[in-house]
Amino acid sequence: MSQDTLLASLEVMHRIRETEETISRLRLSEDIVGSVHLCNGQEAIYTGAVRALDLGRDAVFPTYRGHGWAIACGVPPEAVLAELLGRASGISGGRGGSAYFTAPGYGMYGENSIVGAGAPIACGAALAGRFDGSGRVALASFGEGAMNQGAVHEAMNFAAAMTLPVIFLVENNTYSELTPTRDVVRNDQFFRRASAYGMAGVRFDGNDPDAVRDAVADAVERCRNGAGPVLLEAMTQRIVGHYIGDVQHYRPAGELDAAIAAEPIARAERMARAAGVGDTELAALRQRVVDEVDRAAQAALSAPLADPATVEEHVYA
Amino acid sequence: MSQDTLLASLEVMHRIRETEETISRLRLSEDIVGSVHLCNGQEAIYTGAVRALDLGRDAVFPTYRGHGWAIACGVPPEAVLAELLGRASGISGGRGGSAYFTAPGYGMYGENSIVGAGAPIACGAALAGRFDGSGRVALASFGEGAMNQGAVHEAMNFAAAMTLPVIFLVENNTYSELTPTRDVVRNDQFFRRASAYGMAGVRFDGNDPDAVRDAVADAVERCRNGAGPVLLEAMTQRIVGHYIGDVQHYRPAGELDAAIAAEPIARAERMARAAGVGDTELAALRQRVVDEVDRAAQAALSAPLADPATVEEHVYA
Amino acid sequence: MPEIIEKTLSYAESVNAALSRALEERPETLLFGEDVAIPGGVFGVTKGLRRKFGERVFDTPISESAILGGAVGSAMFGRRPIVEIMWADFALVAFDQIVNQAANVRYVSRGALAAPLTVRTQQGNAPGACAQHSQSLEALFAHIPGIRVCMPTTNQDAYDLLLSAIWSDDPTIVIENRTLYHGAKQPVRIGGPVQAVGGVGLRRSGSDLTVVTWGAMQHRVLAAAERAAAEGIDAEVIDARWIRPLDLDSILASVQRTGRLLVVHEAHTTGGVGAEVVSRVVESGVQLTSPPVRIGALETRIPAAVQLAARVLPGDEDILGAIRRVAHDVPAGRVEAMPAGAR
Amino acid sequence: MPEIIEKTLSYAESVNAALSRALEERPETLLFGEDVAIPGGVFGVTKGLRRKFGERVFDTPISESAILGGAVGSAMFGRRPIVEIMWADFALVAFDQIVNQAANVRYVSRGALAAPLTVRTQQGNAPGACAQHSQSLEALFAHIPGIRVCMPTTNQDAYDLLLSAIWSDDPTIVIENRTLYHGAKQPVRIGGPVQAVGGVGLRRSGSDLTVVTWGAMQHRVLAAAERAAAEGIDAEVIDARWIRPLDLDSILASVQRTGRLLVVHEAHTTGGVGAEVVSRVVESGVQLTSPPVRIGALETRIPAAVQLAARVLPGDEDILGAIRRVAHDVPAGRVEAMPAGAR
Ligand SMILES: Cc1ncc(C[n+]2csc(CCOP(=O)(O)OP(=O)(O)O)c2C)c(N)n1
Ligand SMILES: Cc1ncc(C[n+]2csc(CCOP(=O)(O)OP(=O)(O)O)c2C)c(N)n1
Ligand SMILES: [Mg+2]
Ligand SMILES: [Mg+2]
Repeated sequence: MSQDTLLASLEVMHRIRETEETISRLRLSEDIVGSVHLCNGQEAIYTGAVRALDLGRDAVFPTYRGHGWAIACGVPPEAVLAELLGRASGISGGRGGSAYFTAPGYGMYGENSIVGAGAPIACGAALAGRFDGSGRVALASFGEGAMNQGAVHEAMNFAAAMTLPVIFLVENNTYSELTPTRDVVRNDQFFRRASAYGMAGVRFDGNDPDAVRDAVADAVERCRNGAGPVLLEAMTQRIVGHYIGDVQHYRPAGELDAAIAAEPIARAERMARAAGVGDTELAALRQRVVDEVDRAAQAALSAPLADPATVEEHVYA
Repeated sequence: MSQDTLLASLEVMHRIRETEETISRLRLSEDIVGSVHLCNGQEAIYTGAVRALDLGRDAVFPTYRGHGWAIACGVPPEAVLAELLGRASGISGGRGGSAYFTAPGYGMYGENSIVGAGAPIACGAALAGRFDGSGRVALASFGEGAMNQGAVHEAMNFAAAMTLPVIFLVENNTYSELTPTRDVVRNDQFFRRASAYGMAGVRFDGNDPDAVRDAVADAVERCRNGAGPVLLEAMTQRIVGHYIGDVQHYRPAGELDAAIAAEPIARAERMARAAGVGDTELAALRQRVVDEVDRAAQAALSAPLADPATVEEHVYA
Repeated sequence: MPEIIEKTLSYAESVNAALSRALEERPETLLFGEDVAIPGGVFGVTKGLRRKFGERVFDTPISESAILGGAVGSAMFGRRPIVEIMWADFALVAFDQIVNQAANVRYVSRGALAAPLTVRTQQGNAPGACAQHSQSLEALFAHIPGIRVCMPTTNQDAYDLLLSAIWSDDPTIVIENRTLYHGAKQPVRIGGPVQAVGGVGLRRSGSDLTVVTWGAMQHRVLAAAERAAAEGIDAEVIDARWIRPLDLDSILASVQRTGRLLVVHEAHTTGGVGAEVVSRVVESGVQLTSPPVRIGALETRIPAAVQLAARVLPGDEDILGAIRRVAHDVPAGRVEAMPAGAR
Repeated sequence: MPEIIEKTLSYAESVNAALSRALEERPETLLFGEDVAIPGGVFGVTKGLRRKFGERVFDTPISESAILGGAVGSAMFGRRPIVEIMWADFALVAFDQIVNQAANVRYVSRGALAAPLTVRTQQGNAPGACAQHSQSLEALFAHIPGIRVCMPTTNQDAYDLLLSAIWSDDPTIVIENRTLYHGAKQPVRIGGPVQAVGGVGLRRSGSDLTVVTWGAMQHRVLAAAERAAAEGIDAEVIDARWIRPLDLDSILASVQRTGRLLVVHEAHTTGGVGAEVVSRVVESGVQLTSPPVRIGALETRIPAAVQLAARVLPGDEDILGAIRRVAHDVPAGRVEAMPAGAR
C-alpha cells in the first residue's frame, strides 16, 4: 500500500471523525436534538469499502449509524450537519435527520432506522442492475446484531438463490445497542453463517482500511463476475456510546481503552509514522480537515431552517 | 427393530393415510369445502417422531399440513374429520378447519397457516418449560420452504442462544407449494444451516419411521440434557398435490412414480413381508384401519354442525 | 397504447391481461412472488407470463420481506416491480417494508427517489378458509400516507385498476379477492388509455339512501338493494374501489341527494375503513335524515366452518336489514348487537 | 395484594413499579426484550428488575418475531410474558405474531388455550426522530378482535393500566410514550386492587364540547382547553385511555350533554381511531349541534426536523382552532386543508 493511499484514507477517516465530533458537540449544545448514533471507531470500514466501489453505479445501503458512510461516499460534511440541524440545505432537507437521510446523488441510498430492513432493499437494487445493464453491485451494511433479524436472513437467501450482486457487510462492533451480541447468539463468528446460504463468508480487521478495501474489492469482483453475493464481517469497536449520552456502563473494564488503542485513526497514524510521515505533516493533515469541518458547521448553522410550509410535498408523485 | 414396532408404525401410518383419503373423497364430494393440504407420503415423519416424544409434557407445533400430526398424536380421526366438516364435535369445533385446528389435549398445539410462524411459538413453549419444571421439549415442524422465512431464522437463533429445548423438524418434501425448493435456494441441504446457529443438524430418511424415531429421540435427549435445540431434516416426498385439485404439472416425469415406490407405507409393508409377516395379516391390519376410519367418517358426517350462535364466544377471556 | 378491444374474460383473466399489457408496454416492469412464474400462480392468475416475458417474471422463496424489499429496492432503481403477496394476511410478516420503507422513499428523498411498485394481493373469506386466511385488512394499508390502496371487484376494474396501480409512480396495493378469480366471464375493454388513480364506481343509482361498499361484499349489497327495491326502497350503491385516495366528493354528492348513509364492508367494523367514510361524511356537515350505519364482520375471529363464517360476515339479510333501518330510521340492528366487551 | 401507598414517581418509575409488582406477585410473569434486562432498557424503564428477579427477566436478540412468538408460546403454557417492542414502528417486522397468532389462540382452541401476554411498546414523535421512529400506530392494533389496546398518559395510568394489562387474560398492547418517561414526578398510588380492563379518564369537566383524546397529545389538548376557557369555551376532556375496548358509554354520556365532539390524536387522521370514535357517536343517534371534527397528523410522512414535525402533528394552535370551530360551528379548519391527493 502506498503512502498516498494511507494518507488519503487517513484524510477520509479524519473527515468522518471530525464530523462526528462536531455533531456530538452540537448535540450537547442542543443545536442538534434527538437520538444520534455516532460511528467513531468504525471509520475504516466506510473508508476502505468505498475505495473498492464504483459509486457511479454501485449503491450503498447503511443503517442509522450512517454519517460515516455518507462522508466516505463524498457527501459534504456541511450537507450532513445541515441535515441534523434541520436546515433546508440538509442532504434530505431535514426529512431524514441523523438516522434516516439519503444521498442518492452520492451512491448512498439511504440510512435505515429499522434494523435489517436495508438488506432486502439492497437485493432489489442488485436485481434492477440485472436489467439495466449497469453492472451495479449493491452493498448492504449493518451491525452484527442485525444478523438475528428475519429480513436479513431472507435477503441473504434471496440474493444467493438469485445470484444477485450483493455484498452483505457486517460491521461487527460486538454490541447490539447496550447488549453484548455474544450473549444473544451461540456463535458470534457471523461470517460462518454465509455457508447456510451457499455464500462465501470472510472476516477481517475492520479497523484497517486496506483490509476492508481488499475484502470488498474481492467481493465486488465476485459480484461483477456473476458469482453472486458475499458476506463480509468487519471486526471493529465503537469507541463511543450507542447513542450520545450512553455512558456505556455495560462495557467491561479495559475494553474501551483497548478499543481506543486499536481504533483506525490512531492505527493509521502509527502506520504513517512507521512509513516515515512526520508528526507535523500528520497534524497538518488533521488540522486541514478540522478547519474544513468547522467551516462546514458554521455554514450549516447559518443556513435557513427547512420550511414547514413544505412538509406535505413529495408524499405522492 | 421389533416386528411389533413395525406393525404399530404401519397401523398409525394407515390411520393417517386412510383419514387423508377419506378427507380427499369428502372434499371431492364437497362435504368438506375449501383448501385442504394432505400429507400422503409424509406419514413416517409424524409416526416416528411421536414415538420419541412424551406427549404428556412435550408439545408439537405443526403446519397447515397437520392432519397426520394430529392422528399420530392420538387425535381420533373422527375429531379431525368432524373439524373439516364444520361439526360441533370437531377438534376445534369448526373454528380451525383443515389448516388451523389445535388439539392441546393431545400435545398437538395447533396447526399454523402462516409459513414459519410456529417456530417462534415453539420457542415460547420451550421457554415456559424452563420455569414450570416439566422438562418439556417443543417440536416445531415445517416444510423446507419455510426455512427461507424470517421468523424461522429468528426462532433458531433465539433457541440456540437461550439453549432452549426445541426440535426444529424440517419435512423436506422438496416443494414449496408448486415451486421446487431447490430453485429458490442455493444449497438445498437444509440441515447444514444448523451450524449458522451453533446447533447440530441431521438429515435422514423421512420415509423410515425408525430413522425418524431415532433422530428425534437423539434430539429429545440432547434437549432434555440441556444441550439446546437441534435441526432435523427428514427427506420425503408428498405423493399428492399441494392442495386437493393440484394436478402437479410441475413435477418432472417419473418423479411421482419414484416417490410412490418409496412412500412409507409401501416401504413398511415391504419390510414387514421381508420379516415374515404375511399378506393376509397386512391386509387385515389395513382393513381394520379402513373400517375404523370409515366409522369415524360416518359418525362425523352425522354429527350436528357447529352452532353459529356461538361464533362470538372465546374472543376474549 | 394498444387499441381498445373487448374480450370476454374472467376476473383472473382480466388481471392476467393487465399484467401482460404492462409487461409488454413497459419494459421496466418485473413480476415476482411465490409460485407466480413457472407455476403461473396458485390461482392461475399469472399463467403464461413467464413463458412470454422470460426472466422479468420469476419465482421467489417464501420470503415476504425479501419480496417486498426487493420491490422497494428495484423500484428505487428504475424498475416497476409488480409483486404478489399470496394472501393479505401474509403481508403482516413483512409489513415493515410497506409502512416503514416503501411509504417513505419519495418523501425522505424529496422526490429524488420513488417507489413505483405494485403489490398484488387478495383477501377475504372463502368457504372453509381459516382465520389466518380470511381477514380483510384494507384498513391497515389505508392508514398509511404514501401508500395507495384499491380493491377491484368487477372484471373490468380488475383490469383497469391494476393498470392504474402499475402506471402510478407511488407504491400501490391492489387487493383482489380469490372468490372472484374464476367467476363469470364478462366483456372487458382491453387497451386504451390507463386511468389515473382514484374515483368510485356507481353500481346502482337510487334516491333513498347511499350505500358505500367495496370488495366482493358488493355483490351481496347489490342483491340486497334489489330486494329492497321490491319493498320500495331505492338504494344508490357506490363502489369506493379506491380506498386511498378516497373519492369523498362523489360519496358526498350522493349522500347530499339521499340524506342517508350505509357503509358495508367485509372487514371488521371496529377500525375499518367504514369509520373513515362515516367520519368524512359527517364532518362535511351534510345533513343526514337518519344516523349513518356501518355493517362489517362481527368483532370475532373468523372461523373456518362455512355456517360459522357466514354468521360473522355481513350476510344478505344483515345488509337488507341495515338498508331498511337506514331508510326507515329503525333504531335496531346488528351494530348494537355487538357484545360490549368486543367493542 | 400489597397495601396502597403513595410514592412520588416519574412515568418511567411508575412503569417500573408496576413491572416490579407483577414480577413479585405473579411468579408466572416473565419480562424480556431487547436490552431490557442487564442494561435496564434503552430508556431505563426496566432498571433493577433483572437483579431483583433473576432469569425471569432476560435480554433477547434483535428478533421481534422471536420475541412476540416467544411470548405467544410461553403464554399458551401458563407463563404471563411481558415483552418490550422498543418502538411501535418495530412491531411491523413481526406483526403476524400479534394479528395472526396471539389474537387467535383463545378463539381457535375455544378457551382451552389462552395468550395472556402483554406487549409494552412506546410510540409517537420526539424531537429529531425520523419517520421510522415517530408513528402513532394504535389504529393498526385496535382493528384486531382478540387484542386489547391501551395508551397510558398519566404516571398513575402508567402504573394502573400496565397492571390491568398484565392481569388480563387477553393479549394486550400497552402503548407508552418516550417523551413522558422522564417527565415530572407525580404522586402515584402503588398497590391496591388491580383494575379491570377498560374505561376512560375524565381530565377536565366542561359543558360546551367534548374533546376525546389519548396519548401524550392530551397535554396539548388540556393546555388548549385552558386557553379556550379564557375565551369562554368550556371543554370537557376525556382520555380514552383504553382504545380497545373503547368505553363508548362514557363518551356518549358526555357528548349527550355537550352536543359537540372533537377528537384529537397524534396518529394520522385518515383511518385513525378518531374515525371510530366519531362513527360510534354519530351511529348512536345522539344529536350534535355542530359537525364533529377530528384532528390528527397531516397526511404526510413524519419529518425529522423539529419545525417540520411540529407542522405535521397537531399543535396547540390547531387544537385551539378546532375547539373554537366545534364550539362555534365555524366551517373551516385543518381537516379541509388536507390536499385532495392525500385523502
Ligand atoms: C427492527 C428493529 N428492532 C430494534 C431496533 C432498535 N435498535 C436500534 S439499533 C439496535 C442495535 C443494533 O445492533 P447492531 O445491528 O449490532 O448495530 P450497531 O448499532 O451496533 O451498529 C437496536 C436493537 C430497530 N431500530 N429496529
Ligand atoms: C408467510 C406465508 N407465506 C406464504 C404462504 C403460502 N403458502 C402456504 S404453504 C406454502 C409452501 C410451503 O412450503 P414448505 O414450507 O416446503 O411446506 P410444504 O407445504 O411443502 O409442506 C406457501 C408458500 C403462507 N401460508 N404463509
Ligand atoms: Mg453492533
Ligand atoms: Mg415443502
